Amino acid sequence: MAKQVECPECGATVELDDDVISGEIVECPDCAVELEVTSVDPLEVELAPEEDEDWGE
Amino acid sequence: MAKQVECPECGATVELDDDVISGEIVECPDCAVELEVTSVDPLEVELAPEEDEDWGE
Amino acid sequence: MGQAIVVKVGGSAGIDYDAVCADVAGLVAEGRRVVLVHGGSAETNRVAEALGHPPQFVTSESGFQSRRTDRQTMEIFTMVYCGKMNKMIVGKLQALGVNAIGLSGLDGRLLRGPRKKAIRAVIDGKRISIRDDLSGKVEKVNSDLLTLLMDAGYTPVMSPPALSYENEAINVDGDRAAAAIAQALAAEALVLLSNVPGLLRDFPDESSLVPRVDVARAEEAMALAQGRMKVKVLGAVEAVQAGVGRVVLADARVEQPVRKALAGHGTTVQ
Amino acid sequence: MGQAIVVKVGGSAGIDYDAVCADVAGLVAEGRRVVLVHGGSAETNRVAEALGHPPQFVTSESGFQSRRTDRQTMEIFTMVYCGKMNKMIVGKLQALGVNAIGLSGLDGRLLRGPRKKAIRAVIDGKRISIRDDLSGKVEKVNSDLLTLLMDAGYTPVMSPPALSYENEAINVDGDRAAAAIAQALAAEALVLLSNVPGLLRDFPDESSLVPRVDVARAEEAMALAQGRMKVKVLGAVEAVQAGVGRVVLADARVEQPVRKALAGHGTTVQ
Repeated sequence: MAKQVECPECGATVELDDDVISGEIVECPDCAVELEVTSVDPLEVELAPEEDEDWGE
Repeated sequence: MAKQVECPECGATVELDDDVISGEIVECPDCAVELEVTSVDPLEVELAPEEDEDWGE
Repeated sequence: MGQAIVVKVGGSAGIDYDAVCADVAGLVAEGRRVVLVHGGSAETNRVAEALGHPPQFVTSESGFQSRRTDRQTMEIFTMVYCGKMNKMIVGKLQALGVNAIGLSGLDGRLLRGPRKKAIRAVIDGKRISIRDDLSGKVEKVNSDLLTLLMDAGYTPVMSPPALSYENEAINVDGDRAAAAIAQALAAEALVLLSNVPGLLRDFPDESSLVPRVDVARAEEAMALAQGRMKVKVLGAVEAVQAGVGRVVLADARVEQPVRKALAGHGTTVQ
Repeated sequence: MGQAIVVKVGGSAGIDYDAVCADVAGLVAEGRRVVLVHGGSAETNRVAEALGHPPQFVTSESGFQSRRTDRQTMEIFTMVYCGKMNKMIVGKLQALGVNAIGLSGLDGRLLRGPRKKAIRAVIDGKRISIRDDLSGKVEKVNSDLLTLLMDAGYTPVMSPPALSYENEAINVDGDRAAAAIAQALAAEALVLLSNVPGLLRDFPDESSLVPRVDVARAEEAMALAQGRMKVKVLGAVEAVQAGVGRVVLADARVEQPVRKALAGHGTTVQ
């Protein structure tokens, strides 16, 4: 069974790669919202946090 | 020939151990002044610098 | 009391700190008020390697590259930036008769700003969100403390880290921090010294130097800039827009690098 | 403006910096002027080991022990004292609402003194004179800068190194430096915190605490003191003789270590 999870935004089923890792960003195929894989076992996703450009040294 | 050197203070002959190393402090047998071995090859001595007690961490 | 000149010297290899310090000493001797900001990235990589916690760099989707700063990295970062580099530069300036005072952004809350809640990175082709990165942005500068010290004859020598609003040490970009300091002091000029002559039309050809950048047409410059130069140009444009007289991107590897920059050698952003 | 309290917290293992910082924060909140001086010897040994330049200690003929400080050691020393330890303590104090400012003796020429032309050591039974040791003594303190900062509401957090008269960074004893700072500020009290309750009649029996030392009969205390405690007692006596209200040698491993010391827990030298 491929790894699947429900999109918290629109409820669609989101397919994940087998080698998905914690912290990975995926897009919901239906509503295109960005999701963050917050845990792999059990598989959980959240809306990915916003992020602006300025970075450290 | 044991290692010898002339005392810069009183001219006496100062005997040094075979394993004398650079920086070593020795006392002149005659005038008891403290000498520092500043070089081993060639053998050279100077009056040892004064030194007070306060030290680093 | 004249306006301040803020000089930022990069931390990459090949920087001639003696030339920079001698130049700063000359300016201070003429009564100029100077704030020197420095980096330390090359040295941080070396020490991190030696301590068995090799540096990791993350590249954002839009190509910005920066240091992955977890807790242990931040400790190494402060050891090198605030310890080794800062006190080396303070020592050199003191030996040249400049009464330098070394300060990080934590000290006296000199540099404050938000810690990034999460940063995006591309690692092994995967788009990743990292939540525990100790990096962020400078939004507030305690210019009163800098003025208090300069009025009393001291020359501030500053470096990251900054202080997050949650009072954590955060890794911030040295060029953007220098730009924020220049803005807060309404500096006459901000000089960003690094191991390139300035913005190059086609990197790495050093003869393709872009002498001037008009802030009104900054996008062109941003398009030319690559890697760290992108961040420098961004900081320069922000500074000029916020009232800094001019910003010069110039070469740290020459004699009298600061004077040359002030005389227009390099890329002047106005 | 009340008189200052100078607190020195040692760098040996087992020190509870959170307790010390919380206590200092309490005093500052009550309007007391505090200067915190810290060490970092245990951490310096660890990092020196990790960087492949293990620490060497030299013991003088009269039993004083101290760190052999060659150039590379001084770099590691500044990384740990001025980088890691100093900014760790500044960060803790900032998080407790204290506007701490971290400074070494190089900064603003806060601590100056002579570098030892040569130091004596006993190595493998041989009496040795070492000429390139970067260690020395604190003779001058820039108390004007400390007062300027405290008047403006900042809490100085200081550490070695000091600046030699030839403008080199030199390793100086933290306790003696704290004593010199206390003298220069005519401090009300100097509290020397370490991982022992105070001067012990027969070390290491912690119940054999000597509650009071009269400076007029300091030799007795010096005879009891061993190793680093000798240096502490020497510094304490000098400070009191030079006008510091009182010096308390106390335990850094307890809750509210500074308040307890000020209330007389430990060895009070007067």
